Amino acid sequence: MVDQQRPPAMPAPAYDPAAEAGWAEAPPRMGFFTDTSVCIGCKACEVACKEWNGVPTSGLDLLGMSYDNTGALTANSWRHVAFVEQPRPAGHRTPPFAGTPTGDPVSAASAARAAGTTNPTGTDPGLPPGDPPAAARMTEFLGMPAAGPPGRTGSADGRSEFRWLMMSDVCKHCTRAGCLDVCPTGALFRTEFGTVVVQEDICNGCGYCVSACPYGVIDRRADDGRVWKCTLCYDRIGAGLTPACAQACPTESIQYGPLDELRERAAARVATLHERGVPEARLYGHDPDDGVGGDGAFFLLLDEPEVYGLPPDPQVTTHDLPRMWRRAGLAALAMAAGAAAAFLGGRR
Amino acid sequence: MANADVIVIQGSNMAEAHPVGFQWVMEAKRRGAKVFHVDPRFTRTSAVADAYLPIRAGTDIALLGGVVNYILANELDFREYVLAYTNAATIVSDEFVDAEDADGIFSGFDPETGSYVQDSWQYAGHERDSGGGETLTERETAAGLGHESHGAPLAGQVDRDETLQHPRCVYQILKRHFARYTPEMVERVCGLPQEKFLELARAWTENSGRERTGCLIYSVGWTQHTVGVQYIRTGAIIQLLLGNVGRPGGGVLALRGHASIQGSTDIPTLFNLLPGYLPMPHHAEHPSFDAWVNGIRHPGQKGFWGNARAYATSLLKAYWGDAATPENDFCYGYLPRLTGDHGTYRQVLDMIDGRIKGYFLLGQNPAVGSAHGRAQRLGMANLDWLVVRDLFMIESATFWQRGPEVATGEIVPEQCRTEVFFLPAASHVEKEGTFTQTQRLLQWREKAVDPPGDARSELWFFYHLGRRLREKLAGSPLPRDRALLDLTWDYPTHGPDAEPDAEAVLREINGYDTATGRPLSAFTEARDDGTTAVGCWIYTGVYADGVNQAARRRPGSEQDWVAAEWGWAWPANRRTLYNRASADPQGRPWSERKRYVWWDAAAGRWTGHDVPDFELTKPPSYRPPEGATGPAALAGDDAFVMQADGKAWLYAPSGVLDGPLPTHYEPAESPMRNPLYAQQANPTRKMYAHPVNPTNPSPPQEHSEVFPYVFTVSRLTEHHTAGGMSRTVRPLAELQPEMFVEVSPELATLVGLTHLGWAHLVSARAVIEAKVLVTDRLTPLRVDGRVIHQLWLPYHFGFEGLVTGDSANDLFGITLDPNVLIQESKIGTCDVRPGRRPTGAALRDLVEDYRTRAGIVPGTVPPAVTPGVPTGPAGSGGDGEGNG
Amino acid sequence: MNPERPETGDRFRRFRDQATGGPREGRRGGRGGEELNVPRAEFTSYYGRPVLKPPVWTWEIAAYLFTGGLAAGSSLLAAGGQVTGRPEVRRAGRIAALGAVTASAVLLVKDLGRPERFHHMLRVAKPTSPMSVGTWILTAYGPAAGLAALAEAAPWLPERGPLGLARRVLPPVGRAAGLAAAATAPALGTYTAVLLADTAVPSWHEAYPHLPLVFAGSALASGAGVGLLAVPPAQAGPARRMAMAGAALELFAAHQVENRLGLLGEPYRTGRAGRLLRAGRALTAAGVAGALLGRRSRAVAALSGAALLAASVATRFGVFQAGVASARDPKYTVLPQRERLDRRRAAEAADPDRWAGPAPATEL
Amino acid sequence: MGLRDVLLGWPVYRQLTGTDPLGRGAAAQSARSAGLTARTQDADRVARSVCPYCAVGCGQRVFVTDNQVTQIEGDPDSPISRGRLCPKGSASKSLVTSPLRQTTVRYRRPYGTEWEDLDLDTALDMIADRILAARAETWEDVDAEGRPLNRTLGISSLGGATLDNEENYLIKKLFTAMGALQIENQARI
Repeated sequence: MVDQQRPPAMPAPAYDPAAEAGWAEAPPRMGFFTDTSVCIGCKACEVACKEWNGVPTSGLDLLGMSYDNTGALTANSWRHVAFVEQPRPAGHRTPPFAGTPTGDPVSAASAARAAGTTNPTGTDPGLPPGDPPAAARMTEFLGMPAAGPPGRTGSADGRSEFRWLMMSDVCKHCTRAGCLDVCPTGALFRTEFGTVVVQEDICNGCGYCVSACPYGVIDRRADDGRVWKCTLCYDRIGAGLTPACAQACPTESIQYGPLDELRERAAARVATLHERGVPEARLYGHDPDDGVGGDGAFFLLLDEPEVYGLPPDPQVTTHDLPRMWRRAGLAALAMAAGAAAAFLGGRR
Repeated sequence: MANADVIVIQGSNMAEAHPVGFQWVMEAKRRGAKVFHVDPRFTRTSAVADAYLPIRAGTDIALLGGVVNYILANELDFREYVLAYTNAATIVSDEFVDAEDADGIFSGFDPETGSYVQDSWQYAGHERDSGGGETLTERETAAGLGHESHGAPLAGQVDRDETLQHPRCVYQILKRHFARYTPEMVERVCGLPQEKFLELARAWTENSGRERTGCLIYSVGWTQHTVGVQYIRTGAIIQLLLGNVGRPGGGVLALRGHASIQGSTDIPTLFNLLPGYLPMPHHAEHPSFDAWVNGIRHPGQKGFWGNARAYATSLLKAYWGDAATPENDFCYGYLPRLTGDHGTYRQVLDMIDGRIKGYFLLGQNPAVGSAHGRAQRLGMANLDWLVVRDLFMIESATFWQRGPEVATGEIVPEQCRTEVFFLPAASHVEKEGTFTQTQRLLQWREKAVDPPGDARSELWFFYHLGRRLREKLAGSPLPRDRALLDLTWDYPTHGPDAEPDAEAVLREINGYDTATGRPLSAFTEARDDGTTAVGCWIYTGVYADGVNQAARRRPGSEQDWVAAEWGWAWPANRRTLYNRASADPQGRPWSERKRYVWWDAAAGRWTGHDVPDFELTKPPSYRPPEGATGPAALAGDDAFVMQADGKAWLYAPSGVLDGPLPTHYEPAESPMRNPLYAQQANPTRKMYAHPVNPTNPSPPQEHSEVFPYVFTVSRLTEHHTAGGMSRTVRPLAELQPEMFVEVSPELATLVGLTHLGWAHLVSARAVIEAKVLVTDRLTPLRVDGRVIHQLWLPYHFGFEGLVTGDSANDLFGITLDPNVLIQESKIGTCDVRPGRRPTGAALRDLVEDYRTRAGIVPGTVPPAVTPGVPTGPAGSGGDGEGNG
Repeated sequence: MNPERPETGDRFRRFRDQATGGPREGRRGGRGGEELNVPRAEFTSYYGRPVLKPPVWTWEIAAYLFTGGLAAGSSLLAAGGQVTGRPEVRRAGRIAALGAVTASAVLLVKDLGRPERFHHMLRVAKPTSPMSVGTWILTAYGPAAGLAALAEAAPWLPERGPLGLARRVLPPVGRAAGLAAAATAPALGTYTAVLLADTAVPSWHEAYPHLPLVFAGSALASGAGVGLLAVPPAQAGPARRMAMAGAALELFAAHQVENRLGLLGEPYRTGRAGRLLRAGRALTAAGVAGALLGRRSRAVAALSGAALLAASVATRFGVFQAGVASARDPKYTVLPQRERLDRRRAAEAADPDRWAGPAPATEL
Repeated sequence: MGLRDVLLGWPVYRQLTGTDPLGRGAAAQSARSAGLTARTQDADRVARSVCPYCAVGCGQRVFVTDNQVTQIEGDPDSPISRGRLCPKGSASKSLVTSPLRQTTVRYRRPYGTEWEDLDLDTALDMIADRILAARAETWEDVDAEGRPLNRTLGISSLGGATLDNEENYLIKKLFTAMGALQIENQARI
């Protein structure tokens, strides 16, 4: 949940999901903080994750989504580095292309074509089909759909603004995890570290979690039947090691550690960036009061979440479950009453 | 790098090609440093840089010259540093004529040989005795840098004007040379708006001086040009003027591309060098041992090359052991001699002409990695035998069966006579040994597992091959076989495969006392009387005290930021060269913030965070006695201990073959006329007039518009060089699965390309196809009134492996830089057309059609000197009538 | 680029507010009466890719929604027949219930990625998982419906011997089982609605207040359909009334779903889902009309029974398709959430202290 | 596993009796998950190595179990890389264990159209013979003016930048002694 207005209030006494899930004297809750302002899009995280967890191939297809040929978080890619080329200002930096002759922006058009790569792209399972018209609007400046984005005057005197956003996406390990709540077999469980892990020896592939995840992370692997996602290297952190992606990340864009510490560090980093003239830096998923109770893996973004494919205000579905049961109860009563009336009513 | 206050990355895409090294740029950025990236294309480095400067490929000297001009025009140089440590004050000969005054050609140009006679470049009064002379031999034997790294021949004292006012002092010559490189000229030549250029110049100068340092980072983006060495020279001049060399957070850092490419030039599998940068003897210049040694040490000059006789003798003792005696000049007679250019491209053309019988490929893939892929493959198709040692079945092993030329019918397997042996190689975890990384650091790798099946290390292959050759030649009376039979070749072996002991070889490289076998601890212990044997003198110390220093693994967290106890850096474990310059002439650190190495008067020795690059006990006040030579001749403030005059060279009287000062020349293939000089391209560039090697026409030649677009080539993070070690690895192949070309939206609309559609690119050598990525990251540039379109290609793809594609290097021809004979493969001109390329014979017809339309006559090369440019008679001061 | 540059989304709000005449104050809970007539607002997405993963379920689950409802409806019918002494109705209901619950079991197991691990469903009992609750409901309902149907076979058993004993014991056991099945039937009929609603699929989640009622009505109607089909018109009075009750419930709730969800109601009205739901409504109406008019003719009753069954199938598949469609288009995820976020921010800006953020999720 | 154990192990029972009534954590954990540990912990040995790709020289730790490389990751002790790796370095395990790696000698006879097998020792011998033949055929003792040349221009070699210093040293020493001075490597490409 993007939250800028409210000063980063002192975090309320953290609701500790591990303790809540029955872990006596659980260790401090561990998580990821991904600072996308220092990400260089090298994809070491994607490779390190696959090497450690033996994740099978996610397909050999040029997707045309800038340098992203993985496409999305799927059962075969538990880390996904997103690339967004935008003709928009990049914090305090001088416009890269000021004064060079230019024509229309291409980001929208190339995005629409890239969205068209929906035929089975080999990243089976799960690369969701794209919607070309939606993609065509990829870099429209929010609120000014008609006019071209700033700087891209389209006239001969020059384009100016440009920036290239990169972000390593991963499972959010939500405090209130939809996938965990709805799992009917207990395959998904809350570990003592407060992370959410699929137990491959239990999962029977019912697929309920896939629909319950508000971020579209967890996914069923076609030829295997079970669902797979990031385990925050449950085996490594159990042995006191650092998750493979966090250790490999060359610029420490991915930071692993106790969640409280990470939240403080993140708040300080945002403040530093604002001082240094990068006002668009904002945290995402850090706020314990958001719709999923805050994420175990949260981010520092440089644009609206949906530009990266993230939901702007995710809400764990079980938030409304009590009301749902009440409505179902009413319906059940209505049903029983209807049946009873049917029999008691008429004579014959 | 982390201590830098400004970082300029040019001719390098560090975040993509050296990502883990890039953490130190991010560290500097976190501490407030400003990062500049200068590149024809907005890359992942530009994405996190503070400022990105688009530039026309091939015009780096115009930009850097502009910075030099900005510094000198505004007197922003670090004056004390420049006066004390550079040759700014030295007076140059009056015979010298600058290129500014001669249409872009310096004095001393000999049109017949296309090379310079350097007498007129020397310091005043040393025109005849400083060993200038003709440089044709140097160019042919890539020995240009021989002088530079050995210190150019320079005898006795030189005239200096400390006020820097003398019209012929280096400072004034530099000022006049770059006077025309104004911000307007930079915008006109590079297509870079003035205010962006001034932002760079301001930041670079403001962050230099006593309190602040800036570092300059480059890699093959600079070296692979016909003026590559001059790019680096200009960068060095800027860093010297601003006093950034030898200081923490300063310096000129080359980022090298392979795990041990630095090692493979220190202990060179190169034709022109012997280990420790001793030159391979030349048949005419080095007939005798003394001539060879004096050619290296240049009697009478200062600097550490003075001990060259000891290094040379010790090398010969290491090679031929007891057989090498003072009487037979330590078997100097056994060494083969150079007669001219034996570089890899000369060899490939000789292969095509059938002059070469056998070819070894040792972990290299020229069919994709070298320029002019077609020539590489045609050459290999005309050998007697080819031995390929690699981890995977690379393109250079299967060209005869699946190469592009098989498809076009130029190579018919049934008629291709090359006998090919493919021997599997051991990977880096299946053998032990040292890599030398880009900061000259040797790191020992422990062996994890045995190599699978028949895979073996090169150590195994060459040791046993040598043993077998010596067995077959045992008892041979022929003199030519003596060299092999007298070789010291008895290394201990171990393990099931009889693997030679790498540590024994490292001990020989380090050097030992022939009598006791004690490993030497420093190269100063080498003797010229045959009592020491040293495989590579600059590596002496790697086995100091009989301990493998390269295997030291003291954790970085337990050391200071120099981390001297991790691995071992040559020379003498020094991490920053010329660090004497981090202290002022009196030996005091320039500033507390940049304290690095300083003179400890109490202890009477140099000390600091690093091994001082100076004789430990020589005080700053020391002045050499009259007539002293070698190290003894170095004064207390001669920080550049390898140079013949102990000073850093803003002006290079010799050692660089294409001019004492960097001059902007257009690349060999350019769509533009040189806006600065009448001379279009580097007049001393090395060209091959072979039928297989046509060159695209450039102005003022006719038909240059047949290839109107500029293309450049570089790396992706996800792939590695020719792709042999990444297109065969699934997690990497997935990340960049297809060959693509990046074009700007303007070029796409101009030519009719669509995103994710196909395009094919044509040059005089070949036509290749690639998927199109239309991106805002490339932009056309307004250059001298014209709009120039640039496009970019990754060069990793070939026809083998999990993901395949056409090779970008097929487009390039073979034109080399004169100093080190590196090919120009960072810039070329081409045509681009929508759709896939033709196949089969139709492909050859398309290329042929382009050649005829471009008016290319097979077997000819463009004129080295642009017609109409006057070249004064060799050696005399030309009276060129003003600049062109 | 000056530091006080307006926050990126700011222009969007000014544009939207000026376009829609003031911030839209949707009523809490009641989901705002009139349609959220935001102009086809622009939104960004990652190359047009959906934010969510579309459900991995296939037609088997949609079919299960129908068979589950049918089983529930039939058990109620059977219990009604049992209690009010209509053996024809009871027998038809019980047999239909057994058939439907068996089909349900087969469909559910077949849809699993690892069918051989279907018993893992009984590994835990999680109130937070409607599918876990549903599994336990099925575990209770299944044997009861089975026993009830078995009891129908009592008359064909021989007199003496162990089977004879079974012959005597079955009818009372059948009656108890019938009542037990009827007791769990309403839960079986409506839990599937909670199962769909308790997902992140926008249109399913948004419809949680009305979906149970749709499924309840549909279940009743399909139960009534069985009655109309299998029971002579004379005894089919209750079936007719049940059909009317069911249809009424379903039509009312379906209307709510299609019109009270604003943008998220769109998938129920458009595309394949829209066609299916409209067909369902038409068939329901025809079925009920047929039931009322054709009191006497066996053929018309049967026909209307079939229509009711078909209607139930169409409705279930329609609801299923609508959900999948809403997960595929990023618009249905991004816009409502952006809307909710902006509304909350506006409210926070209005009186920061009152608003403590969204009602903290119930401490589940 | 007696019936009693089955009951005790049944998560529903653990839900009712344990600290996790909703079955979302401790109760739902399977025996396998409880026993999970990192494979690097029980490796037979760890080799300290250096990445084979670019020249930054990042430290690598190579974990070996039953003579198989099971993991290659960054070496946190390295002052150069601080335990980090790029995508290529991180893929080192897939590189050294790639199924595409050649492990047998392959031979293509002149004018042949297919690869054939050849044992290593025979190959070494054939190569040695060919070297000596080519060397003899193209040997140059002296130049036109009688000055020594001591060389053959009939043999070329390319490669060295990806090899160890010790390997480069033996290659240069052997080729120089053979008079084959046409050896080059990537440093000039």
